[in-house]
Amino acid sequence: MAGTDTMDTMLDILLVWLLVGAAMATVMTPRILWSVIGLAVTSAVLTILMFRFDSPLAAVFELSVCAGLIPAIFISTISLTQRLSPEGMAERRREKWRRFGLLPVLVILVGVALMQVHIPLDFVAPPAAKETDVRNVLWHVRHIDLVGQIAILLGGAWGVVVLLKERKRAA
Amino acid sequence: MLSLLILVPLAGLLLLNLPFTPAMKRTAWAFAFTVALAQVAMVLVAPAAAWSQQGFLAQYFSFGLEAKDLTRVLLLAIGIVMATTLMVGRSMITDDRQQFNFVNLLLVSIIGMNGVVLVTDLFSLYVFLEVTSVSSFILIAFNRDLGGLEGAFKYLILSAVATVLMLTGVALLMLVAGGTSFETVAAAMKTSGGITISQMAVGAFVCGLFIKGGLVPFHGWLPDAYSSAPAPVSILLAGIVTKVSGIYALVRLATSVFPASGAMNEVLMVVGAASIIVGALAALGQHDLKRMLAYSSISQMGYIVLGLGCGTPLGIVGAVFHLFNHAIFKTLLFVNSAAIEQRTGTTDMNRMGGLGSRMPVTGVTSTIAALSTAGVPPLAGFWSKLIIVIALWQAHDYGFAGIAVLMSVVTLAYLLLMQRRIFFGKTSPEHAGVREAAAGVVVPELVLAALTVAVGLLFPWVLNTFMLPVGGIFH
Amino acid sequence: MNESILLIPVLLPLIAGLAVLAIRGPVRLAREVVTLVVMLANLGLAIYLFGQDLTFVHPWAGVWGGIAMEMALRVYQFSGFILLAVAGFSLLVALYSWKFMADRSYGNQYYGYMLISVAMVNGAVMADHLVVLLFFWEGLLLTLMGMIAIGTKDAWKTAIKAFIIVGVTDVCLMMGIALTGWLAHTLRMSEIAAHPLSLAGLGSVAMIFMTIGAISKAGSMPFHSWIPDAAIDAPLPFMAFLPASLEKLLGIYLLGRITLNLFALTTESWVSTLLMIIGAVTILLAVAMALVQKDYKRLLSYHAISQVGYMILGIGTALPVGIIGGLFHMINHAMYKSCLFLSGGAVEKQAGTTDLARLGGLASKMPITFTCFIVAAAAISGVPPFNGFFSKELVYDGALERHWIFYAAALLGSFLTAASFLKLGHAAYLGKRDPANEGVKEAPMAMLLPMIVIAAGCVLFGVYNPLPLHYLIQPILGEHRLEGHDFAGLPANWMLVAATVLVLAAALVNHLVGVKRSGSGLGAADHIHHAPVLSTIYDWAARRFFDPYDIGMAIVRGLSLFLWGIDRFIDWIYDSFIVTLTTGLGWTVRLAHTGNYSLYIVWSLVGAAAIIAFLMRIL
Amino acid sequence: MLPDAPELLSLFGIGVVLTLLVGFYSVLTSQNLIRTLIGMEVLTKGVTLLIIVVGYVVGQIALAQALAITLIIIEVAVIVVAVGIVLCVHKHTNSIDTRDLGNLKG
Repeated sequence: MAGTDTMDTMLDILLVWLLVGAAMATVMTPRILWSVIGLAVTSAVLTILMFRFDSPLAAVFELSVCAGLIPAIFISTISLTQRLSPEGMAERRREKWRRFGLLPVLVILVGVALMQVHIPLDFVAPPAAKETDVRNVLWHVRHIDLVGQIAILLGGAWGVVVLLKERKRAA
Repeated sequence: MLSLLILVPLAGLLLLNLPFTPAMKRTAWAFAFTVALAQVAMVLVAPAAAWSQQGFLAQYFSFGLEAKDLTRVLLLAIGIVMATTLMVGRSMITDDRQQFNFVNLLLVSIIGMNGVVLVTDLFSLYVFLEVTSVSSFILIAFNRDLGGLEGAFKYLILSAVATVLMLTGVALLMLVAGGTSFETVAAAMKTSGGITISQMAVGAFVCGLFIKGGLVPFHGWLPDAYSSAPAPVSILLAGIVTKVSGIYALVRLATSVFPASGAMNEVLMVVGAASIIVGALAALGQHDLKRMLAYSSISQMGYIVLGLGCGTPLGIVGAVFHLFNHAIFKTLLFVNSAAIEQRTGTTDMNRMGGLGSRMPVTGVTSTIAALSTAGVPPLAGFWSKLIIVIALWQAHDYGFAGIAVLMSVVTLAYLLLMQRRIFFGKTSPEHAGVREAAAGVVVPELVLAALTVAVGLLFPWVLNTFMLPVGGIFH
Repeated sequence: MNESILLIPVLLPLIAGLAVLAIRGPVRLAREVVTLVVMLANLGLAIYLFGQDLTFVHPWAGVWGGIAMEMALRVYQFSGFILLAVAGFSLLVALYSWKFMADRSYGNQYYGYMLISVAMVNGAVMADHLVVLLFFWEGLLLTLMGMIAIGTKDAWKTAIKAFIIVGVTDVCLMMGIALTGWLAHTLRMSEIAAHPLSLAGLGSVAMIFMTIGAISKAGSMPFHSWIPDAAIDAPLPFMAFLPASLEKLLGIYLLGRITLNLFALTTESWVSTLLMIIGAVTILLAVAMALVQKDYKRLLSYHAISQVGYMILGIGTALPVGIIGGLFHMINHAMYKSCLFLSGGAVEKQAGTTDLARLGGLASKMPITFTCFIVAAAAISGVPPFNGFFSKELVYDGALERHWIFYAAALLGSFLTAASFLKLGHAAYLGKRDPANEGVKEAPMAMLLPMIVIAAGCVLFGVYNPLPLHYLIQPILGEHRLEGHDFAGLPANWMLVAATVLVLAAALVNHLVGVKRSGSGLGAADHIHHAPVLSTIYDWAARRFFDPYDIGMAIVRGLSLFLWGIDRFIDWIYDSFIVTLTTGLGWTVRLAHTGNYSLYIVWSLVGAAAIIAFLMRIL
Repeated sequence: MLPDAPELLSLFGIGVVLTLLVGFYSVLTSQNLIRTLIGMEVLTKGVTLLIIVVGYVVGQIALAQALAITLIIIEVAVIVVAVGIVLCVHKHTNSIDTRDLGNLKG
């Protein structure tokens, strides 16, 4: 989907703003639930961007895992942990601008500053990849990473077993 | 042949946990122990052929693994520390359910560490670092007490920061080099090593490794994680995890992948010196034994990075030799603290005293370890520190050499202070009935102490067979 | 006649002294007999050697820096004369102390040290190599300290005082010898004498250093303060033996050798004026102190110091008449001073005390001692027929020729000397007898004999003065220096003689006035003592303000306190400062770890930003 | 290297940096453990975007996708463990406040 120039750059800028806006929304909302939903939205925007960069497989993965699985985990955690009392929520809302007021200012400032900075890309461009299919890359080139992933998932499983399983005697 | 080092523990992990083999669960510890000892044996005895990549497995699993001399030293250390942790774990974790989980997590950890040490790809290095870290998080929080949880959470958060830094580094290096394997990056670095992007990438990646290695400005998590972890886990952490995930990667990348630049050496030296100073000073006034040993680890890690930073082959040899020695005597110190914790139930030095008469073996071995840490001849620590100081001297970094020597005096101070507060003086009433630690703890103590003394005495042999080839990393 | 005979005067008394020291137990008289025999042998040998010119050279310690180190002894006219004098006096004192030390417990130590001292003095006098001279010179220092220490119970303090004073000045002597050796490229005195060193530049410094060594041994002003204390504490024969005679002889002998052989002293050079000033000052101040003394022995000791002033003044004039006068005065002084001390010893032995207030009217009880005292006192005061008068006349002649101020000082010195001895004689021997010493008898013959002999010597050297001058003193200068003068016989300058007689008469009148005013012999000098200005100076002197030894000791104490402070400070640095610094730093570092993980993250990010910026060469 | 690489890189570079900024801000200032974890997630998003962009610009998109997928899986494992720890902390102190995790000090 390599678009024409002005139209695409506009789209890109919009997407970037959308991404940063969603991230800021996730962080600044007083209610934790909205924060998780904000995270899902950020993930969705990232997926769109990935499609824009024609990396569909990663996009689907991102969507299903980061927009689906992780928010689910967070929501279950929130339900397990104690809900904020109403006056706690009111107090949180009042406090919101005090604690997070600085963020948008900082973001705008840094954004403007980065526009001025120009990092020279004065290096010889590396050769394009011969292997274009993700599946082959993943299986043949990134062999060892799969083993790593298996190991880390097993580790994660053990984490759940060790941390959450009821033990006969209290730890 | 190399891939076995990763596949065997993985296979074992899977087999042990298949639902229909309850009998296998009891053999879990034995399996893990044999894996560790096999690794040690493989490094010491294996023929040269074993180290290459071919063999019938190769065509199925072309992992791109490689084991130069530096890796063999690390594998040996991993094997030794893993065996010690297993033995101490077995004698300290009585509940067999817990022990089974403990062993499994150790297997995950050994997969991760072997992976880190063997892999030749930046991203794979990151993956296996994460594997080791995840298993460490869980091991630290193993007892589910608030302290352990706090230590684990801090380590986790700082690891997340390290991840961000490292991945940014990898991404930018991919931009410059078009790939993430060591060869492509090294080649790219030779041509366009000096440009801003690659310097930024290298800086980011190295800072990620500093956090994993627990060097000074990035060391916040280390004392909390070590002191709050259960006894056998802190042995594993202090002994090898930080070294493999932090220092090994630094040595490997600084020497063969990233461009050897004066600025990078300067950074390494400054961070090393800062670690030595802050580590030693903070350790001086500690009350908690494990926290003091944690700060002592930071200080000794500083020595290693200082040696690495002076850029000469002798410096590298000194750094790697000190890394190996430190793995041995720091593990011994933590095993001693585990023994004390097992018997007295506390690691607060104020409440200890006069344990020397009741726990003679622990006393003697911890004295050996303390003296070796401080660099007292003829023990192992002395030789490696000597090489580092000589390397610094030859590289005309007199200031840093001065700091190294001066701080070893402070090291000797707080270690002897520790010895005095724990083992000498009158026994406090609450520890009257204390006996020597269990066999599972005493045996590793003796083995490690013997190893420290042996390395110290047989220093010429050790230097020639193991260490000098490491110096050959350059050519 | 091989030259090794020269070793005997050194070795014989030395071995005898060591033997006497080794004798333990109550072997009656063994010590005294051995000492007397050795002294006799020594005198005989000295007589035999007198007038001969023998040199004994034996290589000793190879060549150091081009200067040969060898054991060189030489007897020639000057050293022969001194050897003879030393042998004579030591024999007489040995005879005297036979009776005096009979009842003392430390007898063998006393005799041992005496014999060793004689050996050392013989060695020093005969030494032709400066280092050999130094070796014996230091040996004498040890025996000096030893003999003082065996005196009264707390005599060791004075012994240490003497040791330090003489020790320090000996260091100056050493430096002087080193400098001379370096300048002359040889340490053999005879070789240096061939062409004496000029006083330009370092030469004068070397001479000053060696002169300090010489005059301190002789006991002149700045280095004198141990002698009066020793008079009280040390056994009396010691005072007669060393400070009175041997030390003076040796000290002035070296001064003579320095001015005559080692350096070309001329009247113009500032060194001679310096010597004359020291001489004059010593005369005046010492005799002023002597005047007010209330103790027989202390009074005599101060006189010993002031008489040295005459010798130094004489030699300092660098004129033949002055030098001859100085040397002649040296031998005369040795005689009458030791005679006075011996008389003091006799009084102390018989009357049990030397405090003038408790003495008086002993003349009838101890007639011989009194007559010897009268002869010696007259000699020291410079009364005409006696030897003192002739040598003082020569010194006056030399001093006047140089400058009238020195002559005036010397004359005033004589006046005060005469006054103080009149006071001493009157208080001790004349006047009404104190009831306590009714039973006083004359001193035993053994003590009287030496006094009589010396007194006779004083008369002989006075009346027939060409004997000492022609045979003993004048050959020292040799013909070319004398320029044809012959100083023997009556003094040439009559005006000087008249002045001296006048001064003596004035002293007598002053004494009578003093006696009438104070009513007792002892108070004769009180009117001077309490004069307006003088009394304050006397008080200060009494409180030891002027004693260089005490000043030196105060400086040493201050210095040690200061160094002790520095040492404490350095200890403090290591013991507490560095320890607290490290623990403090440790505490602050620990404080920085607040346990809050976001702080740790901030550290990490700031660290990472710094490193990346540094690597990108921004920083 | 794509022709319009510099523009893309600079634009998305800013995007990534801002996302990282927001993520770090959240991790540093939040007093609720879950918000910290969410902050961590935002950081991961930023890094994933950076890898994809670089991959696209350099023409290594297949490799970039592989890395991204592996990265996502690893993050899942880490988050699961993190949530486990948070729940245990909650069991102890009945609150998920970061100030409870500050008593290991000195």
